Amino acid sequence: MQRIGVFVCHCGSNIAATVDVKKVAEAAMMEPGVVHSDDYQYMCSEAGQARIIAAIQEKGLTGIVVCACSPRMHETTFRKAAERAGLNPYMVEIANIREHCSWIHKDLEEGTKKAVILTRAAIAKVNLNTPLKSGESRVTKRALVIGGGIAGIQTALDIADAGYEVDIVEKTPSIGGRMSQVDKTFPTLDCSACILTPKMVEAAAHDKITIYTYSEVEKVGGFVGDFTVDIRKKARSIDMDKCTGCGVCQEKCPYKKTPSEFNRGLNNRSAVYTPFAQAIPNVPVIDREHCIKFKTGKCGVCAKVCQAGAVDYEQQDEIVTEKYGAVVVATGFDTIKLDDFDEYAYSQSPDVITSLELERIMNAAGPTKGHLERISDGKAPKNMVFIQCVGSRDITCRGKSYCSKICCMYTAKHAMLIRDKYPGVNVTVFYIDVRTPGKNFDEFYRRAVEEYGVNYIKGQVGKVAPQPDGQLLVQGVDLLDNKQILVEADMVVLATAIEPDSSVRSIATMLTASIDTNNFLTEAHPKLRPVESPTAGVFLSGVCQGPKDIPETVAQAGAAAIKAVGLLAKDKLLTNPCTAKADELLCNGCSNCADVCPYGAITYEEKEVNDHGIREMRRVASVNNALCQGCGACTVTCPCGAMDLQGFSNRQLIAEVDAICR
Amino acid sequence: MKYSYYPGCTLKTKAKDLDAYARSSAKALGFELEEIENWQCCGGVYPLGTDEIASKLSSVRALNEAKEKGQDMVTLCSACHHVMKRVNDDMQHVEDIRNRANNYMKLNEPYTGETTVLHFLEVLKSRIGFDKLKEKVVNPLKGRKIGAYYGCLLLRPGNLLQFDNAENPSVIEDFIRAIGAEPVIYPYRNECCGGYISLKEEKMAESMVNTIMTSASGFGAEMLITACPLCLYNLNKSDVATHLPVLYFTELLAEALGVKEEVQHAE
Amino acid sequence: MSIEAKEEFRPNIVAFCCNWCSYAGADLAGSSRLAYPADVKIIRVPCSCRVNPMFILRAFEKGADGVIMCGCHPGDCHYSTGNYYARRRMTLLFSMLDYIGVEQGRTRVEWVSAAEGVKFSATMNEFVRKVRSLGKNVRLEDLRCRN
Amino acid sequence: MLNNAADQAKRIKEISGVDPLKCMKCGKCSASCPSFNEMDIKPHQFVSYILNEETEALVNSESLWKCLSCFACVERCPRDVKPGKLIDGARQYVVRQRGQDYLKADEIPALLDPELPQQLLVSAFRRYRR
Repeated sequence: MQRIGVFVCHCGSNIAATVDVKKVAEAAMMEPGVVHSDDYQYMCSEAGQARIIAAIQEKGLTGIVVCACSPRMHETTFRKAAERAGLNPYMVEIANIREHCSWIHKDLEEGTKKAVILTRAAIAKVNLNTPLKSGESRVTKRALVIGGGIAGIQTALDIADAGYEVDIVEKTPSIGGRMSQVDKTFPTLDCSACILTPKMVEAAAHDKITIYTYSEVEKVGGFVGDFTVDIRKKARSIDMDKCTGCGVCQEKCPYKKTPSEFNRGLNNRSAVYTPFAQAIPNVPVIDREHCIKFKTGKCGVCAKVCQAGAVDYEQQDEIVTEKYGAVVVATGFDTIKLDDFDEYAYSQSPDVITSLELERIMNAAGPTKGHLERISDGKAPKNMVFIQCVGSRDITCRGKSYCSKICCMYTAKHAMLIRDKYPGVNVTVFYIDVRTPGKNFDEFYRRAVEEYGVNYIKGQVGKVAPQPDGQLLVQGVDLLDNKQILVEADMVVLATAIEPDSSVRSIATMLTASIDTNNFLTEAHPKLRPVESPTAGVFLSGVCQGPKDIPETVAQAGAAAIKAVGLLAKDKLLTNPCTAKADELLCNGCSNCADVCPYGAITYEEKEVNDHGIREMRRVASVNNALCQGCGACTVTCPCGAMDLQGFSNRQLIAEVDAICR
Repeated sequence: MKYSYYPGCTLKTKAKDLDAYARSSAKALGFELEEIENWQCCGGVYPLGTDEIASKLSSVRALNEAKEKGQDMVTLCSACHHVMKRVNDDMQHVEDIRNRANNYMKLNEPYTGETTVLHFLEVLKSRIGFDKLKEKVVNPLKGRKIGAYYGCLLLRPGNLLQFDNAENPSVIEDFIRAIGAEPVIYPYRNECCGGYISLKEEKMAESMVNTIMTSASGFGAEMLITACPLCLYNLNKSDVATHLPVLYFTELLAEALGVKEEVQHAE
Repeated sequence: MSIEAKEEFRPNIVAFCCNWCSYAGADLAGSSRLAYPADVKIIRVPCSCRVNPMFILRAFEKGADGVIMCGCHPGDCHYSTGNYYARRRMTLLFSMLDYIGVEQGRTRVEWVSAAEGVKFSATMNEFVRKVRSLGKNVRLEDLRCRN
Repeated sequence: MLNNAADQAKRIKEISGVDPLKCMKCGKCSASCPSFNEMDIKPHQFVSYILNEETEALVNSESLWKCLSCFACVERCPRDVKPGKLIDGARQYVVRQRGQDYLKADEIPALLDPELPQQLLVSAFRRYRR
């Protein structure tokens, strides 16, 4: 018979306001096995834990129930307290009477009634708990960073500087990411490439960092401390060791009609290409989809002109398998497709562009060599209209419900830069709200208005109508003047909503990291664990977790790195002891459990069993505790009830059901 | 292939052409429009009020008739298309409207939006196919520069009607290409013509129509085509209409298919 | 006869929530103060695939009026494939229950992610409303359990 | 007619099925509206009139009769508020009262012209009259 203690937390007034904690404690005393109950202001405090420890020792408790907040918050706290009192930590159960009770119910009587039921269920469960012991697993001292933008580069540098090996996997031919496409950065107007390139070079030169460009993560196995990852190195068709990066192949390539991804399709590139001048590695890639040699078999110009003999049309994709202790996701973002927003005429006029396209136009290495000109006819614009919140803060199926966060600032930046370099250009910005929380951000925006005379209009645009002469007629509203207005523009720039890169979904699935409805990766806790995924060993860096600007991304990248380093620094990890366990006497050797196990943790062995005095050899299931993650799929699949999950056993869960339905 | 056909009030009176050209073209393309018996007017505008039931019943009756025949329903008039699709959507998704309409109708089997509603243009696009249509054209309208006028009811609300991209439609342009002519794209092709407002606010409708016509003409259109009798009426009242005629798309279809003459003789 | 005078039926509802998504979603509903009726009581399981159909039958036997199971969205399972197994098992179980007279409205599977507090609350409100409209479940109830 | 402005506002919300609290005042509706210049109360203001229960002004507004139901605002509203539905709710509310028809039977003959399509009359009747 268990001797159970029940501890009811007030959580200040968080619980006590809608749950009569004294009554819960009283009701608990009526339950079988309960020999002690107590309530206290803050159970998680030192004093609260001391009460629990004292009660365990004085009353000789064999199991405890803490009625408090979610086990996701303080289960570990109370398990550790129990351990200090000499009780097995897995003899602790939590009744969640805060998140699942007091915070959602307003009526004291109703809240109390439900809290009593939840407590009853936890008591019923702990009555059947058995002491469990964690195993140990090893930690591979190497980290994987998925994505080679500023987030991934910074994370890799920080982990490598702490002394651990890091691999960066980047799907495009070069590291650098979105930041390499940006011309200037707000609010200081630094040249983006000038501050990014040194970091790229540093990462490439670091002896602890290995960079896989033009590569993708293909398969992930294992778990925290011991991930096994397959990386597909796509065939570059250029020998990385031989290539000198002279660029002759790109010059001579006869096919130059592929829209440049780096310049957002504003101009074309050759079929063999490096995305931009400062690319790392400075080794081109042959785009087999567009290369004449690969399409028709005839050509081969690049191989002929290559002095180093680096061109290799026979090169095949290569799979590299590597072990990692920690994985950092830094997959970044893209702008949304604008097909559904064609009231802005994006697909109807080349002079309606996204802000990222404007970055390329403003950049000296861009399609217009940095001259502000219209894509349609190369003329210098006189009037420019910027439209904010294109697809952001839109709860319909067209857009994204969230604020993209960076648009207000980069629009102010663009407006300011244009007015500075081309004072004759009139700049009008249509906005819903100007959001500038950040150091020196609002001052920056006000400078655009006060010093540079950018015309900010509160209101949205309903339609952009291209005129026969190529002008754009912008029909918008000035809400402060309560007038519908028509503005003639030569160029319209759309502050397009950002969304997580499309690759994130498959990567999250491979890592079993959770993802929200907008495809942003979810944090383990929105406030207290913002750079960790709920999946142990997976960390989040940059926009894959939520919209953010460059300084925030760099800060988060560092935070993700230190979390990864914290993991890599450990020699051993304690494993979850809530693993499956087979009853050899009941097992019929059918293999159903092994078939559903996602971890290959179940094997079969011939074993001598003693079935009520009869000794015989049988084929029975055996669970590898180091591999089992405790999902329980096998327990339900087993036709004879031989498989059970420790910590969540059939009897325990049925006891909970019974207690709730009583 | 037989379709249940819902012509609507205007196609029986002022817009007989729209109807007659469509029927003969359908025949030439190998499908038949079987007019729904005893159809009643759809009301011209979709009743937006959440508690409007009676005004939706005539549509439900027609939709149910098509369902009983096991046919898809085809409409030609933009307004009918709009009303039918939206009422059908209500019958599929809005429990309250579905229950009350069915209680009132007392059908043997309740109607729950089973019928597929198609605009004639959708039949051409997805059932016949514009490539196939192109093959059937005997009299391609070479060299003609034609602007599509969609108006509002054919397209909006886009996610519900599922007709085309509401902000950048392409069905009529594809149709124009299929009959051998050259489409002219202009920005106001999905802006409202003024609709019924022209009855009491003539000036207002006039300025809206002029914007559309001037823009189309400026982009080089020599002719506009539409699916809606009301749009046609409003657009034709514009001064620009003297050099930019507005026609029903079915008239050009019949011409391209070589059946225009026979329709005119029959009249 | 007055309908208002009759006391509202309060069903007993068991919700199985997986630890990684739905349980966290329920926590978020709580910390966001998104109310739903106290009739719902949550049992934490590591994964939706841990829910044995037996548990659900047991709940109805012991007098539950509705049972809902929540897991991670398809493709997002913490254990890769657990929710697919759960979905198949529940589809089968629910159609069997329907066959023996436990209405479809009393059972439900819903995918709720850790970020979907709003969805969790809305789902529970809707489910409770549905079960309330169906009234007390008597079909599988073990009469010996009645007080 | 309901006397109380609060009840009127509630009724209009019910008929239209619109939740005015979803509005973030972006002005997309007013930017899109082809009748904007003819309206005394502008599309983006409809929600405020309902929220502030200034229904007297709303039901007497010219805007009720200038809206074309072209659904431009419905299509483009980023918050699913759909001001077009709201103004139609107000219009419905008015025409459902006896004697509140915007189009009187005796003024019709003067408005007719021989080319007028039936569709126009049918639509106008449904919009303007009970």
